[in-house]
Amino acid sequence: MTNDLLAALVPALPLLGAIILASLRRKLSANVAGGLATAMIAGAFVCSILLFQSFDAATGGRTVKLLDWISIGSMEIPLALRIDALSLTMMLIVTGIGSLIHLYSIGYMHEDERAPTFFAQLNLFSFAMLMLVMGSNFLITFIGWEGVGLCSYLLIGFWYKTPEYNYAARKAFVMNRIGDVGMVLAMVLLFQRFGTLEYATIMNVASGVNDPLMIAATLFLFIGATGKSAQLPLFTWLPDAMAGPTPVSALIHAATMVTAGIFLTVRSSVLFELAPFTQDIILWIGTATALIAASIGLLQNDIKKVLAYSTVSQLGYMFVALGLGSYSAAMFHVTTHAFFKALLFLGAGSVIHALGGEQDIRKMGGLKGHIKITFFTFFIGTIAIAGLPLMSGFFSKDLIMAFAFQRSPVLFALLLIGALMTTFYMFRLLFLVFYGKYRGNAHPHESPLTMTIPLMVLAVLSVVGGLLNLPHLFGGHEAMKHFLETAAEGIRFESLELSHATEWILMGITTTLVCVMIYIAYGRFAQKATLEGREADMPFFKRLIAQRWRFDELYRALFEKPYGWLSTNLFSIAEQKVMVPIMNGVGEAANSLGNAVRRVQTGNASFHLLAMLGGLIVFLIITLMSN
Amino acid sequence: MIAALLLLIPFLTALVLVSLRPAQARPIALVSSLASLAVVLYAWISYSGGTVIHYNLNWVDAWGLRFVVGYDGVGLLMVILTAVVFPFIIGAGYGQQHDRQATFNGLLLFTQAFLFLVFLAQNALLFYIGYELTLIPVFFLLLFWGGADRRAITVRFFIYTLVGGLSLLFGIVYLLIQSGGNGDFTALTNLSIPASTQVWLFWALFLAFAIKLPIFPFHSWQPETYYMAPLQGTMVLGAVMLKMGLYGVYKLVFPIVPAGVEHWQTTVIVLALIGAVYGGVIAFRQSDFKRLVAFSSMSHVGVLCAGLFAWNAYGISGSFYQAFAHAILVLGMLYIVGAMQERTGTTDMSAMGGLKGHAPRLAALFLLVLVNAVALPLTQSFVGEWLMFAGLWQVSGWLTFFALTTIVIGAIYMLYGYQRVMLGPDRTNVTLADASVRDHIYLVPLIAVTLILGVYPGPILELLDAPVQQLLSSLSVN
Amino acid sequence: MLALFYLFAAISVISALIVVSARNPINSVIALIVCFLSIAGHYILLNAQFLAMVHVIVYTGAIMVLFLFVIMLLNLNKATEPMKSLGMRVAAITGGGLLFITLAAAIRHGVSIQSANPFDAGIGLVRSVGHVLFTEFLLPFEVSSVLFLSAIVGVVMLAKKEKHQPNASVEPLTEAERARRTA
Amino acid sequence: MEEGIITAIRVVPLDHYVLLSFLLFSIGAAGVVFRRNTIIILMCLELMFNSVNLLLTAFSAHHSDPRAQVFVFFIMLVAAAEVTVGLSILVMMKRNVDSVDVNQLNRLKG
Repeated sequence: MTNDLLAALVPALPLLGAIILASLRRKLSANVAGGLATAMIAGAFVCSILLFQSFDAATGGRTVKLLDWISIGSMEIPLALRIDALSLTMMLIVTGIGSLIHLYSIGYMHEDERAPTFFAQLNLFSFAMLMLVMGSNFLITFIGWEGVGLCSYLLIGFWYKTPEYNYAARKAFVMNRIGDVGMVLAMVLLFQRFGTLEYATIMNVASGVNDPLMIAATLFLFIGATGKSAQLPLFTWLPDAMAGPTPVSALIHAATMVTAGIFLTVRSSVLFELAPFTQDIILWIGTATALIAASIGLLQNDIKKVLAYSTVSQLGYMFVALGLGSYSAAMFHVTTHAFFKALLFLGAGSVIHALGGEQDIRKMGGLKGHIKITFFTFFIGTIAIAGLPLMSGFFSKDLIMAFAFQRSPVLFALLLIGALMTTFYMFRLLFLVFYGKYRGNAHPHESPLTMTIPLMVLAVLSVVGGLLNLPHLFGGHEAMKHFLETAAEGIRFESLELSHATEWILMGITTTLVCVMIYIAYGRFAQKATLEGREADMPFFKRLIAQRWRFDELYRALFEKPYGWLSTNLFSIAEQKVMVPIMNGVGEAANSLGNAVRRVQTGNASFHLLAMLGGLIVFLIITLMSN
Repeated sequence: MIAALLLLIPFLTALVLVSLRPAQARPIALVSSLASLAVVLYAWISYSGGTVIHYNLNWVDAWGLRFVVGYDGVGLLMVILTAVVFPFIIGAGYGQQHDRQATFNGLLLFTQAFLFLVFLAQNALLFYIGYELTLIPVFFLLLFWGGADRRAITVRFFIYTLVGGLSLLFGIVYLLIQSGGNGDFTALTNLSIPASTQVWLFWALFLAFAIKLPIFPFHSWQPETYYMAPLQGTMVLGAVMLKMGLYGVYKLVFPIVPAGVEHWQTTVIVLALIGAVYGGVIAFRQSDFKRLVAFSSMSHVGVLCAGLFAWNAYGISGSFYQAFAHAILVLGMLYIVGAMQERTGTTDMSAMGGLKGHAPRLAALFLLVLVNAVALPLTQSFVGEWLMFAGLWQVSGWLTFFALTTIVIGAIYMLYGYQRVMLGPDRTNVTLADASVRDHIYLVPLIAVTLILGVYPGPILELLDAPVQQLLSSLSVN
Repeated sequence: MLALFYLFAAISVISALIVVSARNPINSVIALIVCFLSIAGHYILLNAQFLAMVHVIVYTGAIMVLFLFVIMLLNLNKATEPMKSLGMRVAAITGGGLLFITLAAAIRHGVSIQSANPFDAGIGLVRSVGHVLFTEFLLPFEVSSVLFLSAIVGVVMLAKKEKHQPNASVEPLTEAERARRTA
Repeated sequence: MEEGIITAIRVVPLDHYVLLSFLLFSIGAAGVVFRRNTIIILMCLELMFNSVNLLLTAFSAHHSDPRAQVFVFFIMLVAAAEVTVGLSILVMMKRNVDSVDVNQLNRLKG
């Protein structure tokens, strides 16, 4: 009972915070609002920890029903929460990292006059994200799914006066919506097939079902996931989403919301296991995304854009893991990525804060002396994402790559290329920002304590995060994997069957090449600070990459322009030239009929009298005939 | 008693307003509509399922016209809708300065009385009489208080609707002949009409509703009329009048010509969805706020109609649930239009932009209305849309996909519209008033209804469940 | 009796034809009076004494005098009326003939007019008519007074000369216009 | 006496009266169309009224129903009212357009 209350409190607290803040947003100061918002999410974090402690993995999970929601005929969809290993993991990530980012935002947003609104939206986001991960059926997850989309829209367009930001916000929402079409299709399909949307029931019934419909269902789910998790072809919104305040980028567009797609896939892992075809598609889309996004990251000059492409690329890795059927590896990478990517974004935010809003790395440099804590924590984040040994990223990424090798060495090679690119662009970023000479003209200053404390906490987590799922190789027992397995009834996650020797060799290759990459980057960027010139001067292929493979232009030409053209012309041609005249035709017909009949009304009384007489005769004859 | 009150309260008040023209016309109209609302709420509370018949009197026997009034769950929902909507419409007029207040509000109340008649009628001819009667006050509302070019547009609207009404009358007369002059719905439902007849009779009956709704090729009267009509007139048209079409299909088409429905089902769904996509795409580039709302309404109604013609429990109940949501939505959107018009003096969005800086509260209210428009979960629209999609899926996966594109299209035009009005750099150069207490009084209850019924749709779904099941089971028996 | 009927019938038909064809309105009026008197004769043949009396008083005594009066008043007693177009005249005669043929055909074929009631000689007397009039039709009888009242008011309104408000919509015709219309 | 009246009535068959009144009616109707003088048209109307009166009376006598005669009485009432109104309109017409020709009254055109 107390646990049920706790479970309900987890999403309720941020919601309450959001409502209070939204209604009192004019009256609260930035700090009070921030404090309240942080307290709410921290409260949710505490509740999550309490739930986690009292959770018995052996029982598999519980459903907490709050309310009847949509129930009509044979459709019963309650508002219910599910507490099991998977949702607990996600809850801890969302509330834990969420608390840190809320705390950080107090410092980051303290000068913004709309800070209370910001915190309200941040809290609302936390609520939605928690609904997403805690929902006991697809439709509850969908509440969160759409809710995070809305909050993402609001927060990206937080500074609403800039049209580009608004455009970015709309783009994010619409692209997410395209994914949602897939999600809804999957839901109606599953509902039709199983008569329910409860995860527990579907997973129980579905395991062992051999049904081609499952391929369709999982493909639809995956379309939903590509939208939310920024995979090919729906990834272009994420880099643009960096228009929002940096804590938003950290929380929504790195640590939590974008992992919703991975979460959903893991949630429905039973279904995906029934559809190997979908798994293959996921695998290859993940790989392609990882590589393309990483390559774009190589040439970006905006500190947040680099991190954004890095995020897309890392999400690609997670999907590769999903495609390989190693759901625990994906979740492990979700966790560690949440740590170090949040750290990196917050660090970037701290840099931006220090430089008074500057985001172009060509105007940075030599900052390590000015902002020491930021530099140190950013450095840890960088080596974590690059996967230097014993960092959290090392364990999680290597696990995925080991699984990839188990499937195919080619896949491993592709992922290795991606990892090397990741190392290169991350160290390029690190060196250009913190090393060399300062190239800007602001006065860098260290951020306040509310901002640096989250950095330090996240730095520690980025280092030790690997312990969560320490592989056998290092004396661990894959704790996270076993924990998560309790959530997915009926299947066991794929486990690694490579020999230890092979694993050592793979690790050695990776680590060596990564170190080589760091050395090259050091030479190019730390010692000389090689800056990219104008795009027009670049060779074709390089320019293509610098222009983000021209995806945005492609979409604009393929979809946005024709859509606008269609909208204009449907109105001016189809509607005004065809439809309206047809309607007018009806009126004209009545009009001309009236005109024709009007002639009869000569106004001549004799004629009318004669007509009357004629009518009388006709009427009489008709009566006579009918008798 | 309830039926008599519902019909008489608005009708008598309207008579008083039109004939005596008291100075305090609006408050009187408002009180009258609130009284109707109270009666309806009482009816809702005391409703315990089944079809309730309040009066069953002979009127003109020879034509099969009998005064049979009552309601089932669906009818009650429509009555509730009418009762909920009118106080808002009358009240929302406080910002609108009309001359001849008494006549204006009197006409609104006449409309309400006739709408009640439509939704309460259990006799086909009585239904038809109410259906056509509603046109008369609306005609005068549009003609006297409309915007530019109102004569031509009103006459077009009138003729177009009357053409539909004529075909409906023809269909009803045919049915009356078949049933030996008994026009009660119960009697018409029991007719066994040959399938080949039903195939054409379907259109005779449906054409009027198709125009009223409107669905795709019959829609052209709608955008211009919405645009030209006075704000409250548009509210009446969009929030309740078009629901008559929906209700008519449920009452007059589904149970009476099931074979016809079966024959034309796919056609109608396809047309409705073409309309939904067509309207949505056009809405994107509209520069006028009111036209945007008009086309968005058309898009929503397309989906509504498709859901209805999914012709199964989820589709029909989803459609009616969404009908309620759509009414609330239309009111909200139009109220915002009115609020913007009041502030900027125009409905042209190219003259707006960046208003959020001046009116953050209004922007927030707009956003909350908009959330319903794009059918985010936990709003009323989502429940309706989900049920409709679940229903459509049973008909065809492709059509469901087609219908689902509207959620993307809807997001595109709604957010773009919001951006053009509220976001971006400030382009008005004048200080505008933020949402006033009055705006809050009207919009907050709407938003509350939206959210409450989005989280807890039970009471309304309960109303819909039994009659829809009954309709479907009676069809499967036949 | 039959001979008497034919006599009256012949008088009424011939005088009716004179009414229609006479060029001078005075002649028409006289012919119509003759016609009405012959119809009164028919009434007597039918033993409808009350009606015969009322008929002579109302029609011949009041209405026809009124006609004469108006003709005199307006100075219409000249045969100035132009004829209608030939087509219209032919149409009128054909129409009248057709109407008669159709009506006659109606009673020749199908429409039964024979009575089922036993004969009662007293129904045309003042007593029986008055009895029905003042019992069954009392209300219409009273209401007819309202009809007369409104007729009186209407006549006064219509015949009164409008001095200050010349009717704008009916402007006096020019000579040319009248000639055109008359032609 | 009474028997005599009855036979006197029955000597003339009902058909004859019907045909006679039809004939008068047709003549009246033809006259209405035939003539242009409004006053003559009014007279033709009276003729038509009377043919109907005759018909009603004949039926009344042959069917032994006094109510038909009451109707005749009412028709006379209405005819009297109608004639007064009609003639005053005629006076108006004469005064306004200085003619009693119906062809002058062609402003009813749609």
